[in-house]
Formats: sequence, C-alpha cells, structure tokens
Amino acid sequence: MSEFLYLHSLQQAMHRILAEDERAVVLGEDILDPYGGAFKVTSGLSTRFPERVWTTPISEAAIVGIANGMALRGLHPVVEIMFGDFITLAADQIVNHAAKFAAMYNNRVSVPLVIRTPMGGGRGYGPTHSQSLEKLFLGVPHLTVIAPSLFHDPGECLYQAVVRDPTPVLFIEHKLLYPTRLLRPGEHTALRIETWDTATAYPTMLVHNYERGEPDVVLITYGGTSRLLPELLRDLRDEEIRVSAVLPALLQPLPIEAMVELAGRAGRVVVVEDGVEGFGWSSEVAVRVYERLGKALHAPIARVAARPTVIPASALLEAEVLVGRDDIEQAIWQVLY
Amino acid sequence: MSEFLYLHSLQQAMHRILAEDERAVVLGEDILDPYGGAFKVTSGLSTRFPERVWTTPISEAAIVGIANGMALRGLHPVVEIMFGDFITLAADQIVNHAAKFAAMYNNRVSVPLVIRTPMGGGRGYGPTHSQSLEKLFLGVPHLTVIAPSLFHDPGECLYQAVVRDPTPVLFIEHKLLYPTRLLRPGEHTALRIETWDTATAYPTMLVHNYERGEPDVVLITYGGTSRLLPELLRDLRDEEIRVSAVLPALLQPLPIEAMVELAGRAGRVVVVEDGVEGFGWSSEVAVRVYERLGKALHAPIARVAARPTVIPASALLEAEVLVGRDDIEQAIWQVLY
Amino acid sequence: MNATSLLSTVSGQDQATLALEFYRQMLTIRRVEEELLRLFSQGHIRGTVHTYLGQEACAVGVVNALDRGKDVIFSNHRAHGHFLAYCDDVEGLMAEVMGRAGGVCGGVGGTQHLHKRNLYTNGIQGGIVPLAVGSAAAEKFKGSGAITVVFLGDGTLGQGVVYESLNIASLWSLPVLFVVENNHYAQTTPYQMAHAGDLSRRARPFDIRSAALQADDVFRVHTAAAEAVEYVRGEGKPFFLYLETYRLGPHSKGDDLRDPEEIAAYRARDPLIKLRNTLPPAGRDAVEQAVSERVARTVAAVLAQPLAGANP
Amino acid sequence: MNATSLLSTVSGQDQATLALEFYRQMLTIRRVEEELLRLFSQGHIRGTVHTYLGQEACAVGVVNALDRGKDVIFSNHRAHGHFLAYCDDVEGLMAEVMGRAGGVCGGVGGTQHLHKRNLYTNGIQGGIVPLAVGSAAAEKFKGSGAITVVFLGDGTLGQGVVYESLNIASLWSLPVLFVVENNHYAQTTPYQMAHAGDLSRRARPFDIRSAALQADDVFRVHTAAAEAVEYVRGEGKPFFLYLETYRLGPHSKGDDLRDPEEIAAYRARDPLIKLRNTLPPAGRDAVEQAVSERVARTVAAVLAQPLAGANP
Ligand SMILES: Cc1ncc(C[n+]2csc(CCOP(=O)(O)OP(=O)(O)O)c2C)c(N)n1
Ligand SMILES: Cc1ncc(C[n+]2csc(CCOP(=O)(O)OP(=O)(O)O)c2C)c(N)n1
Ligand SMILES: [Mg+2]
Ligand SMILES: [Mg+2]
Repeated sequence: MSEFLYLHSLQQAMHRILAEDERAVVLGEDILDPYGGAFKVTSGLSTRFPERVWTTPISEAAIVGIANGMALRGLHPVVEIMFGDFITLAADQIVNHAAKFAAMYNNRVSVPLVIRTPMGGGRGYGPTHSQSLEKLFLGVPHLTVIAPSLFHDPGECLYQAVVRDPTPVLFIEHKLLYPTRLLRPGEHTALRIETWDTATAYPTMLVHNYERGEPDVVLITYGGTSRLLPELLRDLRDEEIRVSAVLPALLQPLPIEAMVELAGRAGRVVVVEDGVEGFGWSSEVAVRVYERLGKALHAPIARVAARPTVIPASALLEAEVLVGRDDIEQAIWQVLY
Repeated sequence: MSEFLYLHSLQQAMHRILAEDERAVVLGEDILDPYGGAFKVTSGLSTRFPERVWTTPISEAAIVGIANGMALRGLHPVVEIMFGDFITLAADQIVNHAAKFAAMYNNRVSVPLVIRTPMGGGRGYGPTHSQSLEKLFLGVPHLTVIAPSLFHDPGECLYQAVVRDPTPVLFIEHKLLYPTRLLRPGEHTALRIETWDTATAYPTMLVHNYERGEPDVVLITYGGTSRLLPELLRDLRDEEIRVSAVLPALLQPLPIEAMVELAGRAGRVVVVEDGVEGFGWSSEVAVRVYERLGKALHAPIARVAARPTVIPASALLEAEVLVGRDDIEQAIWQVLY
Repeated sequence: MNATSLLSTVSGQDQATLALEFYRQMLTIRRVEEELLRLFSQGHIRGTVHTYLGQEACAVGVVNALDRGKDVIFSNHRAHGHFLAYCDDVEGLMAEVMGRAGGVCGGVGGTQHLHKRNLYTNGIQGGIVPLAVGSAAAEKFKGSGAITVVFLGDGTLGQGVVYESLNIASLWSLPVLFVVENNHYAQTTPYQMAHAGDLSRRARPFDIRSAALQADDVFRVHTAAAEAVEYVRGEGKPFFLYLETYRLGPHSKGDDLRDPEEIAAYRARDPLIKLRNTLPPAGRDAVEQAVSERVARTVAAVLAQPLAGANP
Repeated sequence: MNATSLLSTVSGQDQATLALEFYRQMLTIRRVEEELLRLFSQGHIRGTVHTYLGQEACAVGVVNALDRGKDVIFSNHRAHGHFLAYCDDVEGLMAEVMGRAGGVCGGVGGTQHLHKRNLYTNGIQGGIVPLAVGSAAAEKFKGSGAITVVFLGDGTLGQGVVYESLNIASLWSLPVLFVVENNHYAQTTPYQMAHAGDLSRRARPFDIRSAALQADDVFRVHTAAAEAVEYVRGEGKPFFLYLETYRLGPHSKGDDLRDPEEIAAYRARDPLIKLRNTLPPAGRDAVEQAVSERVARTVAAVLAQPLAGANP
C-alpha cells in the first residue's frame, strides 16, 4: 500500500463509478487514452467505457452547460476542467445554472453534476495555471465544494459525489497531491489519524502528533496544504508542541463542529488555506470559530494564505507568494507566544 | 438638492467623465438614447458623445475583453453590465485578464478599466436578476471593488475610478439606490454624517444617530443596505441606542481602520451585507475586527446577510430571503444584550 | 399520435380541426399575455414580464411538431408562449408570474424561470443552449427517442456559448433543434445593430442543416418544424430553424421606443389575425369565447390564491 | 519602410536578402525552441514550454507583413515564435522562460505570459481574442493607423468568445487580423475530433473576408499576410487568415502520442528546410553560423543570470 497515491485513489474511483453507476458519464478536454487527461485521473477510462467518456473541444462553458443538461435529464456527469484556473469560463453555468435549478424550480429537479478540477501552484506553470480559485465559488448557495486532503480517501469522496450526491459538486484536486502517498487512519506510525464524522460522505479528518492529552494548538486547513503536515507535525512533536490538524473534505457547506471542538480544546488556532489571502475559506472558518469560542481563545487566530498577487512562474518568486511549511510554522509559534 | 438621487449623481458623473477625459469610452448593452441603458445611468451620453458610446451585442465576455484591450492600449473604458448577475459571463476576463496583466507583466502595463453593474434584489426580478455577486470577486488580487452608499458621492467615486485609477475596478451600484436621495455630510438633520478619510478617492462614511459621546453599537455595512439606515437609525435614537454606521465605498482592498476604530469605541459590532451569507464581505470584515480588537469586544460580532439560497421572484418569498430592516435591528439588539 | 406527421396525413376535415386548435393555442397565449400586461399595470405583478405578442405562430408551429410525451424544451426569458403551447397550464403560469402559491415553481422562479415536466427556462441569455445539447446527449444515451428543442432570440446569437454548443451538437451528432426567433430586436437593439452578416447562416460553418422562413403563418412554421423534427429524430442530427417574426408588444412591461409606424405595419400582418381570417366563423367564435372565458376564470382563480409564501 | 509592400517592390537582389532574413528569423525560432527543450530536459526550466517547431513560417510570414513600429500583436501559450519574429529579443525570452532576472517579465509571466512593446500573450485559450478587438478599436479611436493581429490555434476555435469577437469586429469595422494556425492538434486532440465543418469557414457568417492556405512556404504566407494587412489597414475591416501548418514537436515538453509516421511525413515538408533549399549556400551557412553562435552565447548569458527573485 505504500505506493498508493492520491492519484491512484481517484483513478480507481473513476473506474468504480463507471462500472457501478450506469448513469455516470465523463466529459473533458484530452481525456481519452492513451493520454488519459492532463493529470491522468481519467486514465484507462475511455478504453474500458468508450461510450461514456467524451473528449470535448476547448469550450469550458459549453462543457459544463452540457453536463448541466445531462444532469437535469437524469445522468450523472463528471466534468474535468483541465486546470482549475479555467473554471472562470464556466462560472455562469455553475452560479446561474447548476446551483440554481433545484431551488429555482421549487425543488422539483436536481442537478447531480460533479466538476473535478486541479488547483494550486508549486509547479511553475505561472499566473494562469496555478491558482486555487475554489474561493470564487465558496458562498454560492446550493453548491457543494469538496477538496479531500491526503488523509482522506479522495476516491471515496468522489464516488459519493458522483453516485449519491444530488447537488452540484465542485471537486477540487490539488496538483501537488496527485503524486502524494495517502495517509489513512492507522497507517502512519508517527501521526494519529482519526475520522471525526464517520457517518458522512465527506468526512473531516483529525491528525494529531501526540498520543494523549490536549493539543497546544489546532491547525485548520484543507486539500493541498495537507502535503506539508507530515513533516511539519513530526518536527513540532520533536519540539514538544502538540498539534491537532483538522481537515474537512467539505469546504462548503462548512462542517464547523470538529473545528470548534478541537479549537476549544487548544484555545490556539491557526487556519491555513492554499489560495490567496482575503475573503476566502480561512476568513469564514476563523470568523465562525471566533463566534463560537469568543473569549475562550487564548490568542487571536492566525490566518495563513498566499500573498494577494498573481502566482509567478519562476521558482523563487513563486515560493515567495505561495504558502510554505515555514509560513505555517511561524503562525504556530505566533499563536503559542 | 432634495431631489438629487443616487442615479443623478452617476448620470452627471458619466457626462463629466466623457467631457473631461478624452480617453474615456462607454460600452454596454442597450445604452444608446433614447433608452439610455436599462437603469438610465448612461442616459443622454450617446446623444452628446456619439463617437464614444458603443452599444454592444449580448456578449458580456467579449465586451469586457474588448474593454480590457482598450485599457491596455491606453483608453479608459467604462463597461456597463446590464444586471450584475451576468458578471459571471465575464469572470474569466476579470480574473484571468484584467486583474492579472499588470502584475503578470511585471508592472509594465496598467488596465484602467471600470466595470459598472447594478446588483441586488427587492424588485421581484427573480433568481437571475437580483443577486449581489460582488462577493465572487472579493479576494481577486489587484482588482478594486467599489460600492458607494447613499451617504457617498457615488458620481465622484465613479469619476475617480474611471479617470484616475490605474487598476481594474468593479463598480457596484445597488438597484434600490438608484431612486434614492443622497444624504451627504451636513444635509440630514437627524443624522450626523462624516467622511472618515477625506484624502482618498473612495472614502469611508460614518453616520451617527447621536451628537456626542461614544456609540453603543457600530454597524458596518456598504452599498444597498445603506437605504435602510436613515429610518432605522432614527428609530434607534428614539430608543436611545447610539449607533454609528461605518460605510466604506471601497470593498477591496478593505479599508479596515475606520471599522476597527469605531468598533473599538463601542465594543459591540454588527456587520451587514446585502448578499447571501457565507464566505463573503462580512466574513472578512468580522474576522479582521476580531483580529484587531480581540477581547476588547463586549459581545460576539453579529453578522447579517441574505439567506443562502436563490432569490425568489414573488414578494413575500423574496423578502424572507433578503436582508431587511428588521434583521439588522434584531442583530443590534442581540449584540446589546 | 405523433404530431410530426399530423400535417401530411390529415384530411380536409382534420385540417380544419387543426386550424382551430392552433388558433385556440395562439389565442390563449395572446389573451394570457394581454391579461398579464393589464395585471402588471394594475400592480398585480412585480418585476418584469416579457410578452410573446406577435410571435405565437413560432411556439405553436414548433411545439405541435414535437412529441409532448417525451421531447424536451429549453426556453428563455420570453417563455410564456412556449410554455402554454407545450402544456397549456394557464393557471400554473399565471400564478407563477403573479407570485401566487399555485405557480408552477411555487413563486420562486417567476416569469423567467419556469419548469414543468420536460420544459425548462432560465433568464440568462444563451445559458440554456448548451443545456439543450446536454439534454439531447442524455436522451440519446438513454435511448429514449426524445429530441430536444431550444428557443433563442436574435440577440442571444451574440453569446459565445451558442457557437460552442452548435459545434458540439454537430460534432457529436445530437438530436437537438435550435429555433431562432428573430423578432427584430433584442430589448431596444435592432438585430442589424448587434450582428454582422446574415443571421440565418450562423450555423452553416458547423455543418448544421438550416432553414429560414417567415413565421407569420403558423402552418408554414409547423410544416418546416415538422420536417426539421423528422430530420433531427430520424438522422439524430441537429437542425437550425430560423424564424423571422416580430414582437408586437414592448420588450418587457416598459416603454416601447420603436417607430409606431413600424409596429403598425407588422400589426397588419399579425399571424393571429392571418390565421383567424381563414377560419369558419362559427368555430372561430366558439374558440374565442372559450378562450376568453377560460382566461377570465383563471385570472379570477389566481387572484383568489394566496400569495406565495403567505402564512395559511 | 512599410513591410507590407516589401514583396511587390523588391528586386531580385532584395528578394534574396529577404529570403535570408526570413531564414534567419525562422532558424532563430527553431534553434531557441530546440535549446529550450534541451534546457527543459536538463532541469533548467520548470513548468511547461510549448514550442513552435514546424510553425515558423506562420509567425515570420505574418509578422514581417506588419509595421513593427506601431502594430499590435496578441498571442497565446505558444508564443515564442510570434515574440521572436516581432522583437528578436532572444535573451529576454529565454531568460523569462528560464525564470531568470533578465526575463522580459522579470520571471513573473514565464513562457505563456509575455509582454514586450506592443505584444501581449496569455495562457487562457481564446481569452485574448476580444482584447485584440478592443485594441483595434482603441487604435482606430486614437487614429494611430495601427492594426492588431491575434494568433489563435485550431483548438481555440472551440471557445465561444472567439465568435463574439468575430461578430463585433465585423459589426464595428475594426482593423483586426485573426490568424488561425491550424497545426492539426489541440494538445492531443486532432482538429477533426474537436470541430464540425470546415474550420477555415468559421468567420464567413460574420461577413469577414477570409483566406486559407498551406503555411509550409514562408513567402506564400507572407504574400497572403501582406494582402490581408493591406486590406485590414486600408479598409479598416477585419480579416480571417487561416493557415494550415503542423506542430513538429510535442504539445509541451511531455510525451508525444502521435503516429511517428505522420510526424515523419510532415518533417519531410518542414518549412524551414523548404526555405533552406532555396538559399545560396554561402549566405545560408553564414546565417546558420550566426544564429547558432548567437543562441549559444545567449544560453550561456542567461544561465549566468541570477534566478528571478534571488537576493543580489
Ligand atoms: C446574459 C444576459 N445578458 C443580458 C440580458 C438582459 N436581456 C434580457 S432579454 C434581452 C434581449 C434578448 O434579445 P433576444 O435574444 O433577441 O430575445 P427577445 O427578447 O427579442 O425575445 C437582454 C439583453 C440577459 N437576460 N442575459
Ligand atoms: C481556456 C483554456 N482551456 C484549456 C487550456 C489548456 N490548453 C493549453 S494549450 C491547449 C491546446 C490548444 O490548442 P490550439 O488552440 O490548437 O493551439 P496549439 O496548442 O495547437 O498551438 C489546451 C487545451 C487553456 N490553456 N485554456
Ligand atoms: Mg429578439
Ligand atoms: Mg493546434
């Protein structure tokens, strides 16, 4: 199992979805074999299910619109947007179509659509191929937004989103997670990994770097930044700092209970998001924690996010903008002292 | 002056802009006289400046793209998007073009573009013509977002945005403000209206319902909800509740100082936004106030926003979803007791 | 019976019956729209209302060529005509537009956002066009035999997603019928001020078969639509049906800034009158009375409904 | 001298000079791209790099028909050829792609996001097309006499905003030249799998004059481009120049999954070789040596530059 990557989990899930759900179809650019999609999540699918995997022109708006039509008419379409940066082109289809139909038609239809897309920088792709634009769609009513971390079972989340979820789902995959080994409960000797809410399709994971007692600090984050945690949490354990990380798979609607519960135990909270700072996921998380815990917090919540500018192509400039391990560590020290 | 409406201020500004700035041009759907645009902001312009007012096909993406090209090549284009709901169609041109060029090209170009658009509900236009979608664009780096209230000089804000501001500006006009009389400092007997930061193009206005002393509660809001304040603040004065309202014209980058300063004086804060709740302007404002004031607050900040669903067409259902006077009043009582 | 074949098989007697039925449908649309404008001016409707006055031959001609039992319709902000031709639910429509509890979408959608059975509308110009393509793909995938029709206006041909959709519909051989109603204006903009070239040719470079016709004669529209439907269903390919029509009323409830002479000229060619003039007086009168009574009754019934969202 | 008229007025002697200059430009592009692929494989470049190998005749043929002193160019992810043909700044380009301090955009933009003087590129397919229309409108408004050129690929004709732009460019009579380079593929997708109908006709319904040609002969491209530029500048109207070409290298740095036989067949028709075969050996050798030396020198210079953002 040590070779089981985030990417593999998604690939297997896509196969399982098409094998089990005869209403599932897949649309996207360059998704046919032998290429199998820019990040290979759809690899092998078109060979095995040639009738249900449709490679498309470069028409993001129409692709999502077509999937909307399919979903309204009873299929379970999965759209791949090649880079998350291009989701802007489908914004109208997401905001004014997919997310609206059910409520607008007085709940007489559903739109079981899933849009998968890779977000995030760190690979030198430059300003239009590196963003974490999920923030644009947080706060859009009736849209479910999911971004599993490497502590999740991302394939299972995807399976549930496609096969069982009647709402439109934006499914965020961070580019840097694809080649990352999953760390599931029970698997990692140095960290204690728990599932907070085992009953839901998109659980929140807890990752502790200590065995018993209460955390000194709670780290709330999601998706791509999870890749920084194994090393960071191990190092902090060596410094005898007890950290509990709270990682929801569900960004919206926000599952706040685990965050509040853990934050309350530590009284010190760091919220980290991969995207640029301001008006984002970490803003809402932090404010909700403030609202619930108020004076029980021992220090102001520290928020960490990318610098509010374009993501440069070149290595050093890019690293300056994006969230790195050191930024998180620094925030942890800040709330501790 | 009692007849001087928000709409008139914008209309006059458009005339002044075209008269004074020979690089200014106007683009939009149905903006020619005698119609003069769906909400009449461009009324009279095409008659007076026929060469510089271009009515367009229904092509929101291309219109903003064309304006981007014009701005890159030295003009000062003003685009009208007929309803703010349609801004989703221009999302890519805003996020991946207008807002990126300056930084992406290492600050060797600027994009002095202004996109004006009416937002907000309350007129029974239904789910696709009533939203306050500015929240989608908050947190987009290098994009300026402005939404003057009725206590501002909206025309002056617009003038500054078009003629002087080198950044791309999203200029939000709330539909319900158009027919509303402006209330400027010194004009309204029952309220004390001040300009916080007289030196900036997009000032923050303070509106107090008391003459001296400190506020019991501070209300932070912007744009369309300002229409509810004259009556609400007067009524609260009758109840001997001292309220200071803080109304920035600038939504992003967020001018936090006035908010923190006033909030600190009261220790009790209500943040109100017209859009649907969650991951919005009020989230960022509240978290920034928490961060700065922390334990100095006497009560958790109360946030008021529209219910997170589509905005219904029919009157009672619409009123249930949107923010009303009573919602704000209730939040004020909540932070007071 | 499949409506597609109605015209070719009907006898003279049936043809007369059909004419009366088309007249009933067109007149129902006309009366409902006139009532809605009246109710609007009386404050019974808020927001907006885009009427279909003058375009009735398009909806009635096209929708009667469909199989209402299975085909799918996407429409836009000016949907009342398509809605009524499809399902004849006058009360459900009027209640929705008037924000009453019995509206087809419970008062949430309103005039621009309607749904009933296989009909869907939305208020974003062009946005529903790819949905129609997706619907056609879904029905083809399910093997239902249904085709999908999408109505769009001349102005809406300004939207890029329409061309993305034309390309994919043709590339994937999908059974979708694009019906363009060129009613000469998009809001205040004459189509010549919004478009370069001949609008009826916009689908050509995508290798989509097209037809263009004057839509003042409902039978002409119906014949062309029936042929188009037969092609779309039979060949499993898209078709682009371009209808020249004219909007006799204002864009929405507001001022109408067009040249009154122009409107008068078109009013003289009103497709409803044109059809009426061919009808036997007795049958015609009976239809008129029935429609008038029905609409009047419905208005009364709707006004008696509680407002949507009112506590019972 | 205005490049537009170069061909018609040049003498035999000048024609030979021009051929060598075109060869120099094409070869510079070729060598730079080859170097970039090599540097990529050696880890000197991160991210991605889309090379122009095989398409050089397009950029060189078109850009030399422009007035570099004032005309405006918009380009896309595959912009190195357009960039070099326009401003010949090998060092600025290579440094940018390699993330060095001397890059034209300081290492922020990288390969897909270039700007120099009047040239602008972006990595969103289709997004720059309306910008070109806006630029044309701005230059017309300013009376500069400049025209605007926009390069787009076959795949990019899938984007709706391209059709919105074609419509408006024609409707408003704007001096913009749309140059489509059909290099047969969009990433892995052959154009026939992404498009219905004949791609060269896509601008027809918008009443835009068009020309389609094989782009393996730089002079053929240049002649057609010069005519197109003359029309665009003279008439103040858009033109759609459709070039059939072929991408000899991979889409970006990665695997190339195309049939090697197909690639080999096109390699045999390489426009660079085709031009080379017409050149006098002496002049040709001199150009080759000069270009090789220049590129080698530049690579060394760029590798000696600090990384963008490095503390000095
Ligand atoms: C994306 C979008 N842009 C603008 C509008 C505003 N609008 C509503 S109807 C209309 C005109 C539509 O013209 P056309 O397509 O010819 O249809 P018609 O109204 O003539 O039936 C406009 C511009 C809209 N609803 N959606
Ligand atoms: C909006 C958008 N969608 C998808 C992509 C990913 N992408 C980059 S290049 C490319 C293929 C472009 O094909 P074409 O237009 O033919 O240009 P070529 O690469 O052949 O020069 C794709 C799909 C993109 N950059 N932008
Ligand atoms: Mg029309
Ligand atoms: Mg190509």
